[in-house]
Amino acid sequence: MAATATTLPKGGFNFDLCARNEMLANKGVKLPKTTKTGTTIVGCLYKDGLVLGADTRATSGPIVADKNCEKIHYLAPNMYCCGAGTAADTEFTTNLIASKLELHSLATGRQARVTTAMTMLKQMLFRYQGNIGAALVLGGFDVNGPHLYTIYPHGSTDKLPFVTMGSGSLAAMSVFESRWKNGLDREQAVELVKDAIEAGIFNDLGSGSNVDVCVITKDNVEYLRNYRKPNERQPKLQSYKFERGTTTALTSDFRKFVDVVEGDAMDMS
Amino acid sequence: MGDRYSFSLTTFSPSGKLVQIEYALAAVNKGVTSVGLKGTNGIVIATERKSHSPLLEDNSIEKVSVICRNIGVVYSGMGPDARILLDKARKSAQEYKRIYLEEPSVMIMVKEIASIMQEFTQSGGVRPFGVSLLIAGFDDLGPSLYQVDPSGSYFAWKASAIGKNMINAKTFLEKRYSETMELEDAVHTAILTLKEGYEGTMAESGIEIGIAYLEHTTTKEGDKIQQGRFKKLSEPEIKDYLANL
Amino acid sequence: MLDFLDNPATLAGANRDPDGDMHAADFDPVGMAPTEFAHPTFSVPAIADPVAFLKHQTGVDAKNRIKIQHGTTTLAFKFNHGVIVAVDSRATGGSYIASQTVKKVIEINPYLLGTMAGGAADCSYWERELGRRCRIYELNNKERISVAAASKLLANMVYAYKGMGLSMGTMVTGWDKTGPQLYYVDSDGQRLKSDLFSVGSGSTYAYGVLDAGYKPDLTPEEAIDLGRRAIVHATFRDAYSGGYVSVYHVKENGWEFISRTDVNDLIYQYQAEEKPSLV
Amino acid sequence: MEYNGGAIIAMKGKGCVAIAADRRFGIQALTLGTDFQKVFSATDKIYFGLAGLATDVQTLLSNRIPSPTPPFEFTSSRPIQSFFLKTKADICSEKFRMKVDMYHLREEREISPKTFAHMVSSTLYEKRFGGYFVFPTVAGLDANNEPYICNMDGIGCITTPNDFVVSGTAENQLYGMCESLWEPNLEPEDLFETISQALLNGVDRDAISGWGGIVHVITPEGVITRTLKGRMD
Amino acid sequence: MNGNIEHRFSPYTDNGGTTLAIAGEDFCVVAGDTRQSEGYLINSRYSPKVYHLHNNTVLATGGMHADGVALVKRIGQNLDWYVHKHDKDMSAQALAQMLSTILYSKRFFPYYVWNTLGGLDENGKGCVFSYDPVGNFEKLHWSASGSAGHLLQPFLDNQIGHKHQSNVEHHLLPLDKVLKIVKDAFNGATERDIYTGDFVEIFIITKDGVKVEKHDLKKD
Repeated sequence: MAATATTLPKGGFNFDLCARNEMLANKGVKLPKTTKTGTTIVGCLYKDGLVLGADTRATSGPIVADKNCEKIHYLAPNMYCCGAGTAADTEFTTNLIASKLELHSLATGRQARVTTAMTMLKQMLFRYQGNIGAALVLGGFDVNGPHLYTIYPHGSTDKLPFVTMGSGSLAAMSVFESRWKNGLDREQAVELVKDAIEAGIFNDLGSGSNVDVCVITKDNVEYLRNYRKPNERQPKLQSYKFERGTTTALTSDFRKFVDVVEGDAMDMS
Repeated sequence: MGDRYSFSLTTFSPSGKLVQIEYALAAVNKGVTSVGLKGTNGIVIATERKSHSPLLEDNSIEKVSVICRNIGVVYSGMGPDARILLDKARKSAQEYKRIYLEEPSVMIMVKEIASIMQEFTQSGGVRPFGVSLLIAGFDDLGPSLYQVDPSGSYFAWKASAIGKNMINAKTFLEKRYSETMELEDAVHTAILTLKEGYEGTMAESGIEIGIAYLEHTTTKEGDKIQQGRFKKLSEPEIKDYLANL
Repeated sequence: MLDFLDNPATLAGANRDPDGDMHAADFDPVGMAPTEFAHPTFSVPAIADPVAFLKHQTGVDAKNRIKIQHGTTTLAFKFNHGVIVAVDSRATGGSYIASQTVKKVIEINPYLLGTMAGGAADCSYWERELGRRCRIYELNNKERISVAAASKLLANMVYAYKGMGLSMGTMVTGWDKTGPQLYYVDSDGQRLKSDLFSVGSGSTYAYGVLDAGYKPDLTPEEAIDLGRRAIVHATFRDAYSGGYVSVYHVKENGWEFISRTDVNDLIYQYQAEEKPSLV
Repeated sequence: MEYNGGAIIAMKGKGCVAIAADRRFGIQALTLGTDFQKVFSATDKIYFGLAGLATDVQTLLSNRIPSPTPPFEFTSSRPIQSFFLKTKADICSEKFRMKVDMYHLREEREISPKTFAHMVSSTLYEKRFGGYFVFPTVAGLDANNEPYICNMDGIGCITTPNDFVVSGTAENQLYGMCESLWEPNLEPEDLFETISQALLNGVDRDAISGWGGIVHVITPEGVITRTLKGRMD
Repeated sequence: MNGNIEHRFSPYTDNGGTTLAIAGEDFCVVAGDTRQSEGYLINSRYSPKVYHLHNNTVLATGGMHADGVALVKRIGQNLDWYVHKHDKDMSAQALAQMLSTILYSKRFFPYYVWNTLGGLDENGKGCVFSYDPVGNFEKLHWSASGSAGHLLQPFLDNQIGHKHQSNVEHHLLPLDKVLKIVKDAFNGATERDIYTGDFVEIFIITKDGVKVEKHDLKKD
């Protein structure tokens, strides 16, 4: 794009710093940690559609980096995708595919199919040989009905009626294996997904905080952000507010904003 | 005289014109009329959907198109050329979104498209786009309507028309347009303007309308937000407008 | 003596029990047999290469790493009125500051001081052991041990464990029949005698200040101030030194504790002072 | 990150945000300067800090803050200051500043904190497989003076909590401090105390950050900038 | 490396958890969470790592649970021996030194344990001793260690030690205030450290003996 050449990069990865970073690593500079989502993410089909679920903890090593992050990503109006693994990878991969799907659906004039999204995702992940650390649960409703896929970082996929992923996947799967059956109604399915996520939240240290749920039906998506909050923090026993003047400042400066009279910039008359 | 300069796009005529661009405008002026109006709370763009033949599937023609969620476009002139531009515009809108995670402003999109069109007036081995565009969008600054011509020049308009019946349509708009009109009125006025030069009776399948407006939604966190949106009106919606004229 | 503890007194290597627990044969309530100069024993894992194991386990690549606390600036110098010892008080594990109040001068006995640099536990354990031996020497010989002999004892003890991962850089100082004495002993078995030492990660900075101001005929006040300033400037530059600066003065009648000051106050204080011209 | 050290916090208050950073510039154990700038302004109301490898910090950023009252300085570190803190014209590749300026010129409006954060994020992710060793923190007020804070890992994963964000080698210590000290709806002056106490006590347990601190509290009326008296060891 | 199995002797595992101790004028508080974990798994939600020793002292052990248990058993035996021999309880100071010697006796095969010992000194004042795995120790007024030790220590420096509070004179806090700080500290640590949670056990040592409180922490 001529006009944006100066501001917007072309897209795709840039490897300029690889050689430098290798040199630094050889000199003993430690490579930085990335934020991971240890994560419990799940999805299951029910009578009228499907339900996706996720916990909301992101970790950086043993530290909780984000207590209430969003792991159910938008892909298209009829499709959402839960992400586990390297948080930046799930975020950017789903954004990229959402962007491609939007173009695709503008070009075709139809809603994109879930299998299209799945194919785009697996092709992209396969191309990067697992180096993009995104493990995904993709769910959507298209002309062919509801679909639920898992996509692994190396690009392999599964299509199943109920799926789990992430470090809490075993805890969650035990709930599904014992209680999922064909033809659940909406309420039962949401309850089951909630229980599966909570199993991950409580039994897997990589998962925690709240339950996000997303119900996708033929013409509707219900994103129930923080559907359950089983881990509210207890109130503090005392306030740790400091008296003003507690901290010793060496210099102090106040930079007042200059008032801009409104309307100057965009007088349309 | 014109012949000596008309073959090379990039050669000025002694009078300082690039005649290929003027020819491109001529192509636009042969195209089907499109109009655009700005209301206080939105923009409407509209055009005729003309079938050359009763055998043609009407709904296979699309002249009002979505670029991205808050911006749409209508063209007059050569359809295939417009399609290329539309494609580039959509891609560049997505590129913008991938970086800023927000929809581009209308002006950014117009500049983008205009610069593509300009590039095709100054490069070797190409010809200008044979289209003029009316770009409608809604962003932080409110609704705005731009016209972009084959030369790559662009202007913001309160109301404008392009294509075959441009002069009559503009005269009509000058008479009927009021800055205080709301989107609903603007849609009516747009339809009336098109009707001026319309041959035969106007049916919902005979016109295309797109509107840019402010959508009120609730986020999943429960916050009420407003977002600029562009959408095409469906045939039943157009039918309602036609009925209420 | 904590003589019920497992055997601080059998011969080194003679009875390295694999499980690390007490054995009847090792249990020696007297704590003296066969000789008071025997080395204590330590449990060692029953594997082919225990040294490699420990090296790995304390290194950066270990999964469950044992971070042994490190860091330091210590210094000591002889002058006409004895020996000045000055140390900081910071202990770090990685970049984490584990303590800001470590006592890095070990008061071996009223006439002997040791300093601590390297592995904190290694220094305090072995210098405590040294104190025990010095006392036994005193009881056996009815006179105080010389600094030379004391430092040699320490050097010999840690030399027995050379290459096994001990980390100790210490200065042993005191006043004996021959006057003020200053030795440097480290875990490699090295033992040096000199007028001026600085040990630890901040030692280069301390040397800079010391060398600029050192002369043998400093007054005690000047010498104390020099030692203190050297530590303070080292704590400013060296990330792994800091906390409090403690100063001791070794005199003919034994050592005297001079001061313990927050280096931060001194940094601000020195900062406000007029700087001497360098030209 | 352990190569140069550093600590940065941003906190939300009542209609205001604050961002604080330590001032050490060091190479591993050696402290070279005590007036290193890690927080910069992108616009009047957006400040952002970069913890991480100093060379990358300076590649990506340079100062736009009109020079405040001269900070507390150690004479011994002056030569360092004049060497490293050159004027903006001297540093050729100030990536983010250029991007913000280009945005400003092209869009004819100020960038919002959120948009700015996404721009930074996508810039980092572009180098997903060989990135800058920086951990950006953004704090600002948007056009409606709504507080916004966020931080990112080295490849652009954004975290936008409602309370505070921390980064740097003292990250763990700062998490502990903020988790206990922070409370909602702090007025600018109270927010200053809370963020300062969190910073000063946090870096005192980290060997390679500290040596003073700087705090900016961004309010709808203006920006309070204060340098803090911290431990210099 | 290169897909080969590593044949390395690895006797250690980190079972996580956080401990802290604060000394007061005439009391000492030692606290630890009760979660015992390995990797992302919780082995036990209630597996105390803080032990009341016979002689009115309390030992908190972070790190590897098995090593902690073995160590505490060994200390217990030594304490019993001491009573048999001397017909009195070992003082906190003596126990502190003994613990250091025990830890150092395994200098080449260390206990994978971070200890904090709390008790009352010979004058009845609270005292805290903090250890590294090989026996370096120091008498302190407050100390936090274990998986969230880095998070809590500066908080205690600030709230118990009044560090950087220019308008506050340093003073020892009363027990009720200390307990509030301990509970808030553990709630904060639980928010951010995945290895800390489930319950916190708080041991309060006074001249009258040791009292234990147990409080809920978050379970995620």
